[in-house]
Amino acid sequence: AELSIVSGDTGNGLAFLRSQLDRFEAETGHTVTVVPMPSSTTDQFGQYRLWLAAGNTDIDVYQTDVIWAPQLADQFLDLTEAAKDVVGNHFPSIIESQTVDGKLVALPAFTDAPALYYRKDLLEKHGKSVPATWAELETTAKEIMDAERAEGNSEIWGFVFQGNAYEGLTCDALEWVMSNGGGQIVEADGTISVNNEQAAAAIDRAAGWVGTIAPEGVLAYMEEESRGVWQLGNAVFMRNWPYAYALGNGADSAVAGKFDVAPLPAGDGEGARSAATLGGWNMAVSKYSPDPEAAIELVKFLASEEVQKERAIKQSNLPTIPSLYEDADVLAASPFMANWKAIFEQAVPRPSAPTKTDYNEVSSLFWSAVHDTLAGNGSAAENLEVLEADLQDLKGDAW
Amino acid sequence: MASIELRNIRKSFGAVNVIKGVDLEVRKGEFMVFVGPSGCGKSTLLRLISGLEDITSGEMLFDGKVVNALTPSKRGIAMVFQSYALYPHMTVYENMAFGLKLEKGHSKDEIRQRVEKAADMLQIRQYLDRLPKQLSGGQRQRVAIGRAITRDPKVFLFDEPLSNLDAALRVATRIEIAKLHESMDNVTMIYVTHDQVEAMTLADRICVLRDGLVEQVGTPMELYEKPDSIFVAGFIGSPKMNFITGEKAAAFNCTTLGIRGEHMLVKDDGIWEGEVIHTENLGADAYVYLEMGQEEPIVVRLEGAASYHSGAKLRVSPMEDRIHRFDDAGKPIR
Amino acid sequence: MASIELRNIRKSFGAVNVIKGVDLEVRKGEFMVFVGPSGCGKSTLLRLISGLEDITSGEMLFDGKVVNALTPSKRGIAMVFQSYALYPHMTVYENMAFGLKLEKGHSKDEIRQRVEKAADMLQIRQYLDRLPKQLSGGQRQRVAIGRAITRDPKVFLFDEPLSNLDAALRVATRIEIAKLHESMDNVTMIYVTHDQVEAMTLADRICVLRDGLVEQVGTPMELYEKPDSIFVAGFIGSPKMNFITGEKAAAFNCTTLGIRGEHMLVKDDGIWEGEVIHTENLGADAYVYLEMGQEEPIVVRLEGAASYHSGAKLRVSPMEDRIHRFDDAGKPIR
Amino acid sequence: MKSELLQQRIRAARWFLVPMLIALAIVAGWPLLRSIWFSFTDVTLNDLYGAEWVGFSNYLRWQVLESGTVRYRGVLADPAWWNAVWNTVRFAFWSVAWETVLGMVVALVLNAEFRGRGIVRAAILIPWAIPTIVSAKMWSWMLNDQFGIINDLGMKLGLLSAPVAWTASADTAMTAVLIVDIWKTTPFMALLILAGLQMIPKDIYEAADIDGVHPVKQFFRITLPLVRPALMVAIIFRVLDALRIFDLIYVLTPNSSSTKTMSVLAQENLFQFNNFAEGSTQSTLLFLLIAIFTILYIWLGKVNFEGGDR
Amino acid sequence: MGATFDLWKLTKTALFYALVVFIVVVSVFPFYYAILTSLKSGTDLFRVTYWPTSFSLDNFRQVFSQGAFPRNLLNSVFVASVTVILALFLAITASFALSRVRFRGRSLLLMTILAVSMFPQIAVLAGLFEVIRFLGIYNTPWALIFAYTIFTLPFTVWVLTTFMRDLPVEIEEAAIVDGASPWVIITQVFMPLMWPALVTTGLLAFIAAWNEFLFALTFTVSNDTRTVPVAIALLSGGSQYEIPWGIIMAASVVVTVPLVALVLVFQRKIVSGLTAGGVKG
Ligand SMILES: Nc1ncnc2c1ncn2[C@@H]1O[C@H](COP(=O)(O)OP(=O)(O)OP(=O)(O)O)[C@@H](O)[C@H]1O
Ligand SMILES: Nc1ncnc2c1ncn2[C@@H]1O[C@H](COP(=O)(O)OP(=O)(O)OP(=O)(O)O)[C@@H](O)[C@H]1O
Ligand SMILES: [Mg+2]
Ligand SMILES: [Mg+2]
Repeated sequence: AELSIVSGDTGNGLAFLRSQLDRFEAETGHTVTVVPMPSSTTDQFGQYRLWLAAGNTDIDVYQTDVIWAPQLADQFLDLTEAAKDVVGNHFPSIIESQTVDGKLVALPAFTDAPALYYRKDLLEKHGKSVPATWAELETTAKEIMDAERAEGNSEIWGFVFQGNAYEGLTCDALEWVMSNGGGQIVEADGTISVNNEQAAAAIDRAAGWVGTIAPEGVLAYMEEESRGVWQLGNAVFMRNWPYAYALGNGADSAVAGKFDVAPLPAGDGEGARSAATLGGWNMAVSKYSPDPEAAIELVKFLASEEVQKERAIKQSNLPTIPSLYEDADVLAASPFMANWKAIFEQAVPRPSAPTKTDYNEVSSLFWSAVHDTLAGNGSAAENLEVLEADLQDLKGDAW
Repeated sequence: MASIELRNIRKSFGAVNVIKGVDLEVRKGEFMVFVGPSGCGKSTLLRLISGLEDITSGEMLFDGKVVNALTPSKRGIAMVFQSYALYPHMTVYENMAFGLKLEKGHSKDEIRQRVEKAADMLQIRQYLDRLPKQLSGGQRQRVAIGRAITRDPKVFLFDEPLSNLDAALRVATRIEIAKLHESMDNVTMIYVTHDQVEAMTLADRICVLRDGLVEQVGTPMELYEKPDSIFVAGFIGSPKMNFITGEKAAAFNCTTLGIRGEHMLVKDDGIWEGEVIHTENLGADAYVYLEMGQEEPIVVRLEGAASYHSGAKLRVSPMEDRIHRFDDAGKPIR
Repeated sequence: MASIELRNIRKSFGAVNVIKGVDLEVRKGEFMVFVGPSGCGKSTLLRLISGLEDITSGEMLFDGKVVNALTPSKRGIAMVFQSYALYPHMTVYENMAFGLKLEKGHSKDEIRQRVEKAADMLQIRQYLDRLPKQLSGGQRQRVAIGRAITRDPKVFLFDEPLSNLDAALRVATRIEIAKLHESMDNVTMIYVTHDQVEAMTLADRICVLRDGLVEQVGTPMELYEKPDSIFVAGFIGSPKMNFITGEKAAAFNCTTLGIRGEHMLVKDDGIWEGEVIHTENLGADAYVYLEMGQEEPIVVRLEGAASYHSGAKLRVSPMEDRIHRFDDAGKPIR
Repeated sequence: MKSELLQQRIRAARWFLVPMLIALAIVAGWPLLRSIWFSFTDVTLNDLYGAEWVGFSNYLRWQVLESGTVRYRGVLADPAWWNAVWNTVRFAFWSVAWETVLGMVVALVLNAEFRGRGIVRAAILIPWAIPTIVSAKMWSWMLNDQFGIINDLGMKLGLLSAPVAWTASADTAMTAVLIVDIWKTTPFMALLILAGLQMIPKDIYEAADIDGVHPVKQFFRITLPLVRPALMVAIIFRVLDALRIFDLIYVLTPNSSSTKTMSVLAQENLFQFNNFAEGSTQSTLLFLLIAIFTILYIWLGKVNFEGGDR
Repeated sequence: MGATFDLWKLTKTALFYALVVFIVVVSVFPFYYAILTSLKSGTDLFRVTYWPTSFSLDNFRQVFSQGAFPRNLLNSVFVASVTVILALFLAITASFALSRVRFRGRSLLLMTILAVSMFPQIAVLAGLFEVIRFLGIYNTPWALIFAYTIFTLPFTVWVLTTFMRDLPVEIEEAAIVDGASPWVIITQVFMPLMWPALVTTGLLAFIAAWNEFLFALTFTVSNDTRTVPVAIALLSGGSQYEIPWGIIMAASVVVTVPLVALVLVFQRKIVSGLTAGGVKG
């Protein structure tokens, strides 16, 4: 059959996908075309929704963000039956995130979780250790920044993260809140938990960074801007996804070989722990696919252990199959992946499952509240209170 | 060649009646000139004849056949516009050949022959490859005429073809048109102008229009010598006929007395006295403008040069046999 | 009131010399007309005088003072343009008052008085509240003149003010201007035209320009009767002077013989024979065009109506004392 | 009685108009009606065809709580919507105002004669020729606080004391958007004004010179009134465009509440959130707003689309 | 004619040219900066420079090797050209009817056409999508050509209508007398007279179609049918979050240069076209 798969993956990722598809074509005799999409997940989501709503038959397989499953669930085929022999191999939490009302919407292709990037050289120089809590990070960052500035490195900052008002801020803030024992905005059972003191404290703390250890501009930063600052050697710490690891060690990077990664810091207070937002991508089959069987075959292939292993080796993508983190080939190719297992185990999902089709709006309300706080428009407590009311409105009787 | 008959033709634009019932016959091969003040409906009447405008009521006949519904091209007419209306992007040749090319059934050779014949007639052969913008005003107007000739029309319509030209060119082109008429003497021509010199010099017959109605139709000399109304009298002839009212007119048993400048004599025993307010010397003759207590100054035309100072008193008399007398209604008393 | 003196004035646009050294004196209160064929530099010369165009070399004096560097408004001039150049968004009143309002030191009342005086003079008082687009061509031109009058200038410049008007209006407005000059007799006026009738009727003196140089300066009658060259002879007078060359001219001991249509007599023993090619009856007089083997047809002007058929033979003679004889160089033989 | 000529012309006119009208009806009319219809239903993107009629409740509905207080819901009661309306209007006003002024300056410059005018004219059109998506990205890069050249330049020239995070902070986000929009569309405005300037007859200025009118006065008393008709049309086309502004803001500051315009909000509801019906409602309201503006403008400004108001 | 006079004139000229230079710099600088950026690579991108420091055509090479950029360029040229031709064809005939034939409801029709162009693009997306799928032209260049008429057509109709209104009646009447049908009048008499207007509106429509992104993204789903703005959005770095500034700038330069060239070639016409009636208000 002729299949087409739409993917927002980029550059090397697309090339890799193509190589795997070639293999798939050779093995099965199907042909698969890739429809690339802009890398902005917002753009992708809007398009996919429209296409699916209109019953677009031109696309069989969608590569979906981890948070989309509940929102697009109606338009995807249930893979439970087809994948019952392989689901057990994957992290249960990930499978769970892709299961909506008992329907397995997508199979995971790889996962993603952020880490704390730190400058080994600077920590050593100033005799600091890797911070385990946000408070430590704050003081360490401040001290090193001040010291470096005093030495004439006027452009250095303590910490960069993603402060722009977009999905990335939801991830960052979820980490702050969760690590501070503030819950995950909307709990698995659908209760709105975000308006609590610990959450407010976590966000207020982050607001205190802006203009002190983080540049004002962080309010407009997405991943790339943070990486830019970091890679020029102008930041002591950075919160970012694994992709920055390889790039940071690139030939033209000012920080090549001078940094390492650690799990994100924990907060303080009750239930504090390190928390990393769960990212990652999955493969789903469109309800309107003219040839669902072949499409399911393709999805299973792309989620298979074999392909995930290749992916881990060639693409440094985190596998969703636990055993691969111990695989010698994988570790040989990407030794840092060993670090990430720990990070991954701290991973928390965004509340996409409980909020179902409203997730995007929930997330938008959340990041707006956080962004307002970071920008100094009201305290966290005030903004969270409003947020809670808004979420309650949105929820109505039930999500 | 065609005779044209208009039977109670009316035309209104919306609620405005512009042509209010015109009956007119234009004979085969005749040169008919429409004159009249601006806005009297000359152009409209011409356009009704051409078919560019719909007739509201009445009948239009070409050679006895009703043509009310025919398109311009089917009426066998050609038209020359005030603004030339040449196709600016076509050469003179193309301009002239355009109509023929659109009529099916003319070979290339035939078209070329006809265009060249017309071009020779108007002495524009050497400009055939130029664009209109590379021509002077007079040449352009000749091309416009040539374009009309090429189509070999039965009826030729002109709407103020000369009014965009300067004085010298106007005279020259006027003569061209007269010659053209003579050389194509079985083509009917209708010519609109508000310049009475053109009307006088070109027309076989003149049709004076006023406010959508025909005021008088006749040969130039008929109109000049026997105008049917004050209106026509004032319209034909240059300088304009002098009109004298009041006592001076009453002395001649009329309400208004009309006398042309060329029919006034300056004599010491002139019956009227006037004060010179302005003198114009044109070389061959001179116009003297006199203040005589009338609405407008009275013009006297003199041979040769005149050298009256403004303010000088002058006595003049009308030539008795050249007087026009009009009654209250503006109609001539004969 | 100002006298104007031009001393060896030259003007070039880039590499093109347009005015090639003009010396001229315009006297105080004089009405000077510039005539000449299109492109000869009339407008340019006028614009040099106005100050709208920079002088390339030479000196321009107003009342004996060099004004080369003065801006137009400081020269005390007013100008009337061919295209009227009225401010389309201002009423007639505002158009006329605009210049005064900008000159500091005129009270509102004073401005109103001056505008109204000018408006009365030109009989446009009832239009003061209209916009230019609501006026006819002739009215617009009068407004343009009124605007100039209001500024109470020492020098009045006109650039073909009448050429956008139709024939009848041209005559009427021409007379207005003449009257204006008479009533403002200490204002110097310079008037550009290529219409020789205007030149003849308006000018105190005419300056004939040709190709950037002065060809002749003189009163209309001087130019009409004693042209300094064939060029001037052909330019002044209407209808155009007839030029006869070849044997017929040789018989009069000249290369070219000039004789005006009004100075030709039709007699049975006329010395020249010609074939009538066209006759124009204008009512008061008639033009007969004769083919006489010359480049152009020869015009004979006759009193009253003429009724020659085309093709008829006619014998004519020039009036001996009205002959103009020119040599090889086009200069008169006297 | 209609003549053959008239009939022929009317027949031709019909044939000439029909294809265009069909094309427009399909490509614009249908989707437009559909959007308006959607705004009266409870449609969601997951179920485009099972929508049910809900009347005006997407626009405004209310609920009487047990306590007796009335709660208003719907787009018209949504502060986010009114915020977007405010942003849109603010944006449209400032961008068009600046573009008009700057466009006028540029047009005046281009209307003067000087050497190299052709090149300058082309150079000025460059911003307008660059795809919006590209220029928005370009500017977001240039406006970046750390590696953006604008901050660098500002600091070097001493205009800024510290780098400004243009697109990030609520105070400057709108300014940033305005800067980019003005940069991008001023050329277009200038072009339209230039066209108007070139229609003013030159001799009027000469008359003004002779009247002794100072150039500055000439501008205000002559140029401005005369270029008004062209300006009016240019302004209306620009305002219509500005009221719909989408892509620039979507790329530059998609989520900042201080720049979120009606179109951006509608897009969010239509395709990001599960609020297709509200999104349609917002689009419809935007359409209404634009239509009302146009009618008012044409009416109050006496813009004569049929033939010019000179 | 004193020296002060000249000095004042000189200052004025100097100020004028300063203004010209300023305007040009502001207009061109971002584009210049884009070119500058497109010549950089790696971490260099994050460093501010005003002059070219390194010169590498790598980014340009990448643009042409990634995806199907040359193909996309061709698509864009095709889509934009056909859109323009189609819009001009429909508009020129329609504007003849709108400007030259008297019939009732003419100005209402014109207002309606303007109204059509008032609806936000984003709002018609869903409906348009349905129509396009219904017509079976989804994922073909025709989908875009069809969709683009929504903004090119009203605009071209408006401009051409105002322009055609200004063409002298006499020329048309001369053609009628010559026996020309409306179609002949349009094609053989009016079109040649309207080159400036056609060029101007054509160019404006061309740029609009060339630059359009949203429809292009929605209505095409393969690399072989996509247009350049989408292709630029699709240009990507090694991984998801990495934005390849250098390549994007290179692509932008590649996309913009033809337009700039087009504008340069036609700039004289653009202005005269509008002058000749395009915006006679
Ligand atoms: N299309 C039209 N709609 C309405 N009124 C018109 C139209 N065409 C002409 N008229 C009116 O009809 C009258 C006669 O116009 P027409 O053009 O025939 O006059 P005219 O005698 O040719 O005048 P002119 O000497 O100024 O050319 C005028 O009052 C004019 O306003
Ligand atoms: N700004 C200019 N640049 C270059 N050449 C010019 C300019 N103005 C006028 N000329 C040239 O100078 C010559 C004289 O022009 P001018 O306008 O003075 O003629 P004119 O006698 O007024 O003619 P017309 O009777 O046609 O108005 C012409 O050949 C014209 O082409
Ligand atoms: Mg007329
Ligand atoms: Mg001139």
